[in-house]
Amino acid sequence: MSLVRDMISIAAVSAGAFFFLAGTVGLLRFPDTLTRLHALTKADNLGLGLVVLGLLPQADSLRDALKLVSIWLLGLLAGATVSQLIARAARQGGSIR
Amino acid sequence: MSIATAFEIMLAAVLLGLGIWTIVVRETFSATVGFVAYGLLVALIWVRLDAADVALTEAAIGGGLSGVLLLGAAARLRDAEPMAEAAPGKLLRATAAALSVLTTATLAGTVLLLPDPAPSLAPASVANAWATGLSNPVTNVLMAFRAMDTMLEKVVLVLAIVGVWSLAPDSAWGGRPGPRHRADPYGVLAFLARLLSPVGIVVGIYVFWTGANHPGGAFQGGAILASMWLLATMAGLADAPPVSSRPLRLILVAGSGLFLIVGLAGLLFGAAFLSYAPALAKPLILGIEVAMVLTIATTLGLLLSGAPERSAEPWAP
Amino acid sequence: MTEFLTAAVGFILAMLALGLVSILRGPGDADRVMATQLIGTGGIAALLLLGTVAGVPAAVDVALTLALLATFASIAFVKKGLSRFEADGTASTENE
Amino acid sequence: MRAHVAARVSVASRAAWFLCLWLVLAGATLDDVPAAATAVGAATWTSLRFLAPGSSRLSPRALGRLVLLFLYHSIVAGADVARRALDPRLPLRPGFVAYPTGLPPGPRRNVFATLTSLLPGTVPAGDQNAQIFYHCLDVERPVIAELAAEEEALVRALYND
Repeated sequence: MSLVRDMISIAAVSAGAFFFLAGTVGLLRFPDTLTRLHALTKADNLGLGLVVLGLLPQADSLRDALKLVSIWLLGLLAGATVSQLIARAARQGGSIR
Repeated sequence: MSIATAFEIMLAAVLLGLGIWTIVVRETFSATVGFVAYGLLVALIWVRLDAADVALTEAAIGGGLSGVLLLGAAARLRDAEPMAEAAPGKLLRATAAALSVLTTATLAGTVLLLPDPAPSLAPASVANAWATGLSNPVTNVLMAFRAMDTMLEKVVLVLAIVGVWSLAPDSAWGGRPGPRHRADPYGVLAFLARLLSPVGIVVGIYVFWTGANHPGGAFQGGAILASMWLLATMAGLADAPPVSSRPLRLILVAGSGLFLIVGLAGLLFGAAFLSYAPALAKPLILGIEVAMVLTIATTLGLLLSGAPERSAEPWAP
Repeated sequence: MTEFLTAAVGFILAMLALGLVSILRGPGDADRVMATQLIGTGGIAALLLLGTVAGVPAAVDVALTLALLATFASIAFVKKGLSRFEADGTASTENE
Repeated sequence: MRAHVAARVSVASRAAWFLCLWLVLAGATLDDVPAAATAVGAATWTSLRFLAPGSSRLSPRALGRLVLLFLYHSIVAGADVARRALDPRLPLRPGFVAYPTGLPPGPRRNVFATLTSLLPGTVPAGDQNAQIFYHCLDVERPVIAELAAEEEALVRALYND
């Protein structure tokens, strides 16, 4: 039982770490501000989501698990908002570098 | 070398590198962004050192308020940069460098010369926790064993707000602080403020309340509440009250005022200034903390808003 | 399990260090602010992992606070930091 | 009269959400009652001040579908961006696409824009009249159709008034 839980944790956290890698690489490699924004918010929020998913089996109680999920939801809201704010600014700023 | 040690060395190296870069980089805005990231990493280190209370303070202040303050200041400075082009002289720079090296050397020397084990009052404060009925040792130190420091800290907050307000031009005295924020009511920012502010209020009150027994407390909770107020203000949903408002001024002095009254009562009826009767310790501390969280949230919010610069005319969103 | 999670923290931290390169390099202010956002999210993930590894339950509260305030640097940037791109120097795109 | 009842239901449901949040954060202890009451009261008051109670009805089944669609899209989004970022040839065809939306400006359009900012390769970058401008990583993908599917699911779940 504990083995199954650990396997889920390892798989999900590894996948999350992979998306952090992808997000960072995208931030470094994509050619302009708007494309970099895609890399940041998408891969990054998924990275956090998978890390949270991986920690759920390790949580002591249902309350702790729900707390982790609410942190992910807050992170999603933050990521979605920031991407819109910066995208708006970049589009109207025109030649934002 | 275990994984944990490697991790710690890496964390320290990254932090040190970022710190040096923040000092060396020329552009104010870049340095500020670097400093915000630095704060995030410092919070990680505090958790690693088992100092969750400090980590929480760093997250609450560094994550929200100080980032807004510093980035705003950097934007203002950038507009003024062409005027302040004159670089500091060689002598000034050498003196600053020498002072920094001296401070670092003193700190390093002090840490290295500490006896082993280092002197600590931690066991004493944990052993006496029964006297207050609160189980978070940090809150015990802040509110009971070293209550004097905390009270004076609240006085400093009052002085800080007096300092900021004194920058107001005569014509605006008594008016509302800071610029009037207007945002698209259907914009993303307003949407975020509508959703996030109530959630932040629950989180802020939770962080304050849990401080009695777990990491947290009035300062962290107050900082979160102030951030939510600031968010609503920046989104154009709320506005700062005029500085002439009497309820506002009462709130600003509530924390230090109540602290002082309780302290004097201790002098009159109890053993010493700021001594609590054991039976009343917990309710008294709680009462002071409630007053403090209001004062801290209001003061931090107003400090961020700046000096009064508009008339006190009522404001319609 | 603890070793694995510690290694995961280390990996995410290495990603943060790479993200720092983006703060150093820029080239624009928007890129720097985006890198802070990445470091913020990574920091939240690292805190959650660290809290589980080191058995510090309060790390979750620290992560919660960071998640709640994660947008602030970007908002400050959008509100004030755009003066370089705008003629009047004070307005932001969110302002009317 | 009916609007009055609906508003009361809205107040109660918001208070219930904030109470749930408090219980998740702090747990259920009798000592916490004053703080919990203050927190829920203050949050509900703020929430009602900032966001007037809506008239829409929630459809739980459609909401479940929306959540599943959203999770599926998030995973596809992340995988797609990750693939492009790690591909040595960097296959990007970035550009703007104008999407005609049926949602009125305001919270509903905001919710839609926020949800779709997590779709594969799209970021909303402002709107005008009945159009939302999306920046896309690859303009040759069927972006408009995907957005329309998402909008339909959202309307069914939350806004079927």
